[in-house]
Amino acid sequence: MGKHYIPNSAHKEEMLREIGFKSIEDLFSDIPKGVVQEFNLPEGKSEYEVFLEMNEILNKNKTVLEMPTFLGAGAYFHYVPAHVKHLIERSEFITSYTPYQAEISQGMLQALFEYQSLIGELVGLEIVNASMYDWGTALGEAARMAARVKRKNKFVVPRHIHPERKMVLETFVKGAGIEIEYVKWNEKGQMDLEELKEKAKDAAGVYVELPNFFGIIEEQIKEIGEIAHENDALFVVGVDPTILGIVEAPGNLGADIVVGEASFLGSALNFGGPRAGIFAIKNDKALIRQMPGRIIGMTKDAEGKRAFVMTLQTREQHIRRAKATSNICSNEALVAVAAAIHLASLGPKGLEKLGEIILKNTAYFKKRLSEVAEIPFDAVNFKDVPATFEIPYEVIHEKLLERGIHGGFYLKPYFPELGETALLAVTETTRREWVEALVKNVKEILDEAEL
Amino acid sequence: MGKHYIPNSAHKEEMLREIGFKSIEDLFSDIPKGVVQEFNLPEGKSEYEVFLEMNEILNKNKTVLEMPTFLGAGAYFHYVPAHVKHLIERSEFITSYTPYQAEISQGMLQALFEYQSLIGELVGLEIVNASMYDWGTALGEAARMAARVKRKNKFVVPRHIHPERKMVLETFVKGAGIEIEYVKWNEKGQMDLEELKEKAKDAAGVYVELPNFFGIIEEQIKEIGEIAHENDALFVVGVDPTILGIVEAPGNLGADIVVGEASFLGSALNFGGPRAGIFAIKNDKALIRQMPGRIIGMTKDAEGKRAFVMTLQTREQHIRRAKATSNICSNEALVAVAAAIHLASLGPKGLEKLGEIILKNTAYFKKRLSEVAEIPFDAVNFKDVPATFEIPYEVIHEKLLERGIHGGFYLKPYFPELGETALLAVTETTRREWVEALVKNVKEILDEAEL
Amino acid sequence: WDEPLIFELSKPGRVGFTLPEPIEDVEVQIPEKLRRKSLELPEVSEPEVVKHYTRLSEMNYGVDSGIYPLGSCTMKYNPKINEEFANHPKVAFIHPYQDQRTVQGALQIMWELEQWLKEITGMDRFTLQPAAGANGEFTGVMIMRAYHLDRGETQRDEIIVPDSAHGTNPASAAMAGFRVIEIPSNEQGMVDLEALENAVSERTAGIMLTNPNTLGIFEEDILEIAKIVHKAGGLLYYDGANLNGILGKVRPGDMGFDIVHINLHKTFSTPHGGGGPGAGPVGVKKHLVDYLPVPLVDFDGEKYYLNYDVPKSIGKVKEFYGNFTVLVRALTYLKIMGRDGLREAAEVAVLNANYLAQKLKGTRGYELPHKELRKHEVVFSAEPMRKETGVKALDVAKRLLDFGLHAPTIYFPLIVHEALMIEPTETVSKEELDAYVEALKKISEEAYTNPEIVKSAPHNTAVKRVDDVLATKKPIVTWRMYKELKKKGEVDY
Amino acid sequence: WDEPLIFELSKPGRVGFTLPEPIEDVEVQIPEKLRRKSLELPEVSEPEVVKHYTRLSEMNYGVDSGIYPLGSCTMKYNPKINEEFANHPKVAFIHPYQDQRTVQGALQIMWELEQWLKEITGMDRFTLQPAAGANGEFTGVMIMRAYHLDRGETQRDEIIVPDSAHGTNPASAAMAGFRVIEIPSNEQGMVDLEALENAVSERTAGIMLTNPNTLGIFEEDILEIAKIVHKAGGLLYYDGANLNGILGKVRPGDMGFDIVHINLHKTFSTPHGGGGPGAGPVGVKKHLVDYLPVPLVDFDGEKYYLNYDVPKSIGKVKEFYGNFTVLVRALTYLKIMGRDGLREAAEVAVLNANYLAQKLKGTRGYELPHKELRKHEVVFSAEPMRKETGVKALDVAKRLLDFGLHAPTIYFPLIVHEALMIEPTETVSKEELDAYVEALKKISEEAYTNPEIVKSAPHNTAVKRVDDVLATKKPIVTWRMYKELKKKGEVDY
Repeated sequence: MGKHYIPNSAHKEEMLREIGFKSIEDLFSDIPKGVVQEFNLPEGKSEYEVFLEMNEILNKNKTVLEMPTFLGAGAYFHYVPAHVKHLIERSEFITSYTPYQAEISQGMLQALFEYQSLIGELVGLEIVNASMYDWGTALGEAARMAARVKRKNKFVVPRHIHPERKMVLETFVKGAGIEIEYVKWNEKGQMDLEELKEKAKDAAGVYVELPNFFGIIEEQIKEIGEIAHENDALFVVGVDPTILGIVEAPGNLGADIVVGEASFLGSALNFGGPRAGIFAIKNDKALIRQMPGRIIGMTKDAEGKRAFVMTLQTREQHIRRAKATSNICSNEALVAVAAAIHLASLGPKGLEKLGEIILKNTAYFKKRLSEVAEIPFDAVNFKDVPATFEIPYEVIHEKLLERGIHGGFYLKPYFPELGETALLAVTETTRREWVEALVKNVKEILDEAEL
Repeated sequence: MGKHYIPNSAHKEEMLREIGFKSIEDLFSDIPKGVVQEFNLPEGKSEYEVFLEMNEILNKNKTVLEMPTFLGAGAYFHYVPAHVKHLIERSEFITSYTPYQAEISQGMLQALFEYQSLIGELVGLEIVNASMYDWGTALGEAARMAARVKRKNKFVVPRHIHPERKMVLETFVKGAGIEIEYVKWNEKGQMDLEELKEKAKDAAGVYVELPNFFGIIEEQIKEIGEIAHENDALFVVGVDPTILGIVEAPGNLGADIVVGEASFLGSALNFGGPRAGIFAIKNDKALIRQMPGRIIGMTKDAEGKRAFVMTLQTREQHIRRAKATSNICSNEALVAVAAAIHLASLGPKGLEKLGEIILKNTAYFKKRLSEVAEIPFDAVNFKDVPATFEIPYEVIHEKLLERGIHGGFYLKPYFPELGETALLAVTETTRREWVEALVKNVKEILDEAEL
Repeated sequence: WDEPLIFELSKPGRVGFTLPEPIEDVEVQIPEKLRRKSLELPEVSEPEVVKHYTRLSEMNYGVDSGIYPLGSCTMKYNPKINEEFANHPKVAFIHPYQDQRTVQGALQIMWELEQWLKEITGMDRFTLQPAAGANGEFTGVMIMRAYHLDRGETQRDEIIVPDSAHGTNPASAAMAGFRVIEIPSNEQGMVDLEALENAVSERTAGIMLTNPNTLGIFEEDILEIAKIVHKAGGLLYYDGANLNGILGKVRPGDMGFDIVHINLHKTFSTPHGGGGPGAGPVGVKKHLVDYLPVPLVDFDGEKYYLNYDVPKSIGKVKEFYGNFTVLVRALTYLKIMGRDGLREAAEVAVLNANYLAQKLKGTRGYELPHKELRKHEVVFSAEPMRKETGVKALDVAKRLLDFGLHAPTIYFPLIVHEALMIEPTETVSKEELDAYVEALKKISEEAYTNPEIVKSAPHNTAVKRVDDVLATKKPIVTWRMYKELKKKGEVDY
Repeated sequence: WDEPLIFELSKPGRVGFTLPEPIEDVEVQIPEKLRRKSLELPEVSEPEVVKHYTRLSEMNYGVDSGIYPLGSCTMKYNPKINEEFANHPKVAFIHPYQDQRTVQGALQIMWELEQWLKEITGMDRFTLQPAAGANGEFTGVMIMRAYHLDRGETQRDEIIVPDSAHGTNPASAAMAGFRVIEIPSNEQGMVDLEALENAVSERTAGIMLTNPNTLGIFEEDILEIAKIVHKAGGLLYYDGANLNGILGKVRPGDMGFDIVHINLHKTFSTPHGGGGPGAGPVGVKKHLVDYLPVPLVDFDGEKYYLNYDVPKSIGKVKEFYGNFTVLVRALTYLKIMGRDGLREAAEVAVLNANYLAQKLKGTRGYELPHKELRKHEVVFSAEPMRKETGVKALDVAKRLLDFGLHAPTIYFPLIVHEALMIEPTETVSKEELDAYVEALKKISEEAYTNPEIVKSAPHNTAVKRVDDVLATKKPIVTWRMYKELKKKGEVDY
């Protein structure tokens, strides 16, 4: 029952006596009597019993290591080098809290400063915060920030935004009275600039994703940014950082704010969480004042030595309370540090190579997929590839699963006009055998269906 | 190919130039030319590929978590609390070496001093070394030490000594010209004192195990020690430390030397290794000088502060070379520290409770086993229980395995007179369902055999 | 020691990575105008990366380093067994969109955790989605919003918050579009009932309360408060930051709260990770279940499944299903603790806080305002010390670092001047409490005899007192800003 | 800081464990005379245990802390991926006596590792059983013994060992019952061929050699040495401690060695664990395979199995099959490195050693005796410094600690006075080498200007110079000895 975690459990009498209390109940005498009830919960168990129990539960999961899996759609199976996990599990990092006492928290502070710096290099912007909860919430905050900065209440996003992010965004802006406008995609599966021009009028911000939800590298990023700026809107780019070894930094393509998902570096799939939202902005005083989240800054100590500290805290809720830029307090520091360690290990060559591998694997995969499905858009894909099948995708999914293969993400519920289309994804972890198995089995399933 | 481990791989030219060499081959010019050959080895792989490969290999193992397993016979499935593993994996511990530089190795030195101290308390002796390789090699060294101290060349052990330890012992004494004499067991499966009295004459040492190889708690430890001492032999007791919460310290039963297996605390099964040999002796100058292995001592530093250091090194091979007490240099320090952390966590109550649980589980198991087999000896067992079956044990083993249960250790190859007897074991980790499944299935197998 | 920035360790040509080769060397090009031109990341080898971050870690204080009595943060010991499951391959390698038949274990963990939380808080349903306490608060107030709008009560645009509340409470309320009405505490340090009566109206959407509150004081009038707010048509929101003080003793649901959030990283011992990931599950009473975020996790007696059928749902407050690894840790903890263990934790947490309070009380310079009986934490005021010696709460905090101890939360709650907010938790020993009191007494002595040593503290740390004013005046938040300023000669550090 | 002993943290009543209940509360009694009377272990809770050993770990220097150039110990970076498999459930939870069909993975790992080691060393068969280098040496000399006895050459009772050899070589030979014949090195630091010629006879069982030797010098005459020993009927034993210097470049088997041991914890990067566990596999040429310990691991094309059919086996040198987790780590490392990586490791290890040698050479007080060209390590002599300033190798070593650097091996090999034996390995950077040379130069400067600061070093460590003479004079090796002495007032620390 956890007494092994509670050193003074054995000394209650002694301590009560020392401070003049008679019993533990005296310490709870302020609780209104009628309210106290018995708790209907199991008694505590030994660590070994819980070990067996948790193992038994977890064994009901089948992992992507146990079945070739072609799921992406916003969560990707990347390999995390062992040293990254080892380092963030160091107890000094993982068991610490927000570095309020800078003098004994230089390790976490510097690690987060390095995270900010690495992301800054990646996205080509100078101001980066120490993380948001995830890409979706970062986007929500970006929309709110755009509205605050531009004092307008329209935020324009592509219709082919990730469904998770779409839902988060909508919840985040509700209270602020911001309206989301959606822009359709063109025949290349990219944002339709004509419609954008229309909708960007009066917009506080315009948002685009790189790659977009269809896995397509939007070619007209710069043009979209120009349209945003022509309409005095902030240009917000959402980015998968693993593409940034081969694709230009959004900051160099005109982005005012970059959001994205840091956990694609340094974190496992983890059933979708924890993640960490990237949030970076241009070095512009007006923007900085409106930026949400915690920021670590470099300064010096009393002896002039370089040191790190939380900074620009006047934007935050513990000082500005109801007027804070955001309510975010706990962030995803450790996930950010993991991303930093992974990024530092990759370096420029590693990140470029990672991008190249994924690009090539995706191209190869698309070619192979085209043997059994139609690829609706002619564009360059990264990780995700939409594929349209001749028979209901649910049938294919079901039969693949029976054969120990997990297919992709079914798009029809979100985009009915795409028909029997699923989003299938690969990364650097995808093995040739897995692709072979997929194609072979889909062929068989299609053949069977024809009979 | 591992360049990520080799920082200067990229700077070879630069460094060679700085020190006036032309090429790497210059550095190897002293190797006789004809000798160099091509190595027929695979090229290096990425961490991810090796991750997949090793996982694939390891998945061919079936663990004791995946099938109820009743193997003991010198290796036991104990549960190791997670914090023990966490602490010994701290890189400052695991990546350090023998603490030659005491001033920056106080952590490991103190941890090993604590190991020695905890074992000292357990076995009731004052001098403990910082570990041998395992119980078997500790026994080998004890026999050699007894011969050195007593200047005699006979060492008496029970016939029912563990077969692994027997083989190690025999190899260890071969070069020293020591003869091993074996004493039979009596009807209670314990050492026959009459034969011992005979064989103890001229012995340098007499050895007994607690519990013995049949899992039986030898009742006459004290008497055996007295016989040893009457014959001017050292009394050596081999002990499973997990019994010492309920059984008297061997030091208090007359032991001059205690050996045993420290890895039963703090270590997983690990397919039988690493382990760590306990080696403890009475506080007697003549013995200390002859004791093998490294010892950590308490002392003070230049400012009078308590400090720890390797001590009594003049017995060791880096000073005495061919005259050293033993050739042991690397030991099993980390395994010893794991045992110390586990022991400290258990404390007196935990170790007693652990002993009680195992004792009760063994008694329960014996009772249940007796439903399907004959128990050859009437005695108190701890962990291991010998059971004699009506049909060839190999048949039972085979059929159990088909049903996902792993039986015990077949004794016939070692002790043919015991017939179709196997040694089956339980510990605190054994679940009631596992025992039920075993008994039920053995019953069925026996029933089938009768048909 | 001084550890350079990872960028400063870079030497061209070094690699710290390995990657598999592409399946096939397919020809494929990024459009020219989008191609990356340059990328200035550090080039370092793996041993250097490991040494660098190992050294940084050693410049950081965690729960395993010593007492960490940060008030309102519940820095309790984080059991290592929890890490074993958080890092388990069956957790790491599952994708959130996997067919639900292949992630029954994950769903079972979420479902089981919800059952525990329901019983612990007295709520009827939970979402595990929020990533942190504040994300939970936002969820909660959005549920309030949806509830009132759904009932056509569009005028309810005010949320009441006591002046002792966490800063996130008003911030969350504002984020959801509410006006924040702050009410004062009474001299006992509790909600002033009269002020509350005056504050409620037909515009009241609800009240956000922490109980025990941020002074560590249990709001004795909680049933009365609930009555007042409910009568006015408002809802009661429970900020679970301080749940550790009443765990297993009394339930928010039984006190009248309609919505609750729990900080798993506080109460249920999941590690704080230097600021996150945490988790802030939100529980509600029956009448609010329909507004919870999607998906919920349900069990049909045979299998667990994600339920998206929540017609009035506020939508999503975070991608996917929450910080799953945090949920795994919390469930592991709960199973080991059980009912008896949870109550024991609360009892000893409260005992420890009161023990510390009583031992420190009467020490010159520190004052114990408000009611004496505390729950899991106690707030002292160093106002007398400041007045008499010029030594401020900040100085006391910094001086504690010299003793190898972590400082308490300072300057919060705002209603206590020079606040020192101390929450020892149940996982520290009597000796550690005694040592902490001793250190605070020693500092008091120093303040009155040699105040300079306190004001210039810390002295024994890796860096001396850090200049946070300079950090704000001259913000340097990335390597690229630093390089630029350095080049211009504008920084000498 | 000062960390008390775990015994000193004890407070009666505390528990740090959880245990399941017995299956049934069966009545069973230990015989009265054997029942435990008392047990004085500490009583501490889990958070205290974790804090205690975390703090102790922080008082320890490891490879992840910085350069660790302990000569002959090959303290290279220990990749973290290796730990992942060493701690894998499929490794932790398998019993050594499991039916071999259920441990095919484990056997495959051993089999594969053997294939790598065979090819790397040019040997025909390996045992993975020995737990450490010295255990491997013992295995090797026991094989020599069995071989000669088997051939009826009972008179072969001498083993030749150069005076530069590791102390374990003569100790191992003696353990196996051999007389040790020590032969001197020549002025180049290599085996003196004439002395060798004179030493061999019909009593020669073999010679034990390290190549590169402990000076880091490659024994150029190795083929000649082999010829002399083989001609005399002796065997050549290769001490693999220094294999890292020739990895992938040349094989002991091709140089004429009959028996080889490898320190996996040195050459193949498994962690040293504060002194162990290591692993010392032993390889032999065809004519010695029959003497290897049992069991061997074989593969019949379909399954792996333990082969106990080794008729002339020396038996066992350790329980079960060796330090299995160490074997897992080594195989992981080998797969990642591959042929190209192993050679690269040796090349850079040798480059680093020579770089350091050349950079330090000429510094006042340090002398580089013997041949200049080194392999993986270099031995300097501080004899000039001692003579001129009184500063000894020990002082230099202690002063290095003040720079946050680990000292080299000192006073070994015995043939170099005031030896400083430096082995940087391939996993340190040029900057680290430069910093090490700088520190040694600085110390030289200090020795000649302010020798006291060196003689009284270290100054910046957790404890000051430790009194090892006192430790020997007044041995205190357990808590019970300490308590006793403390009670008697015989210790003040």
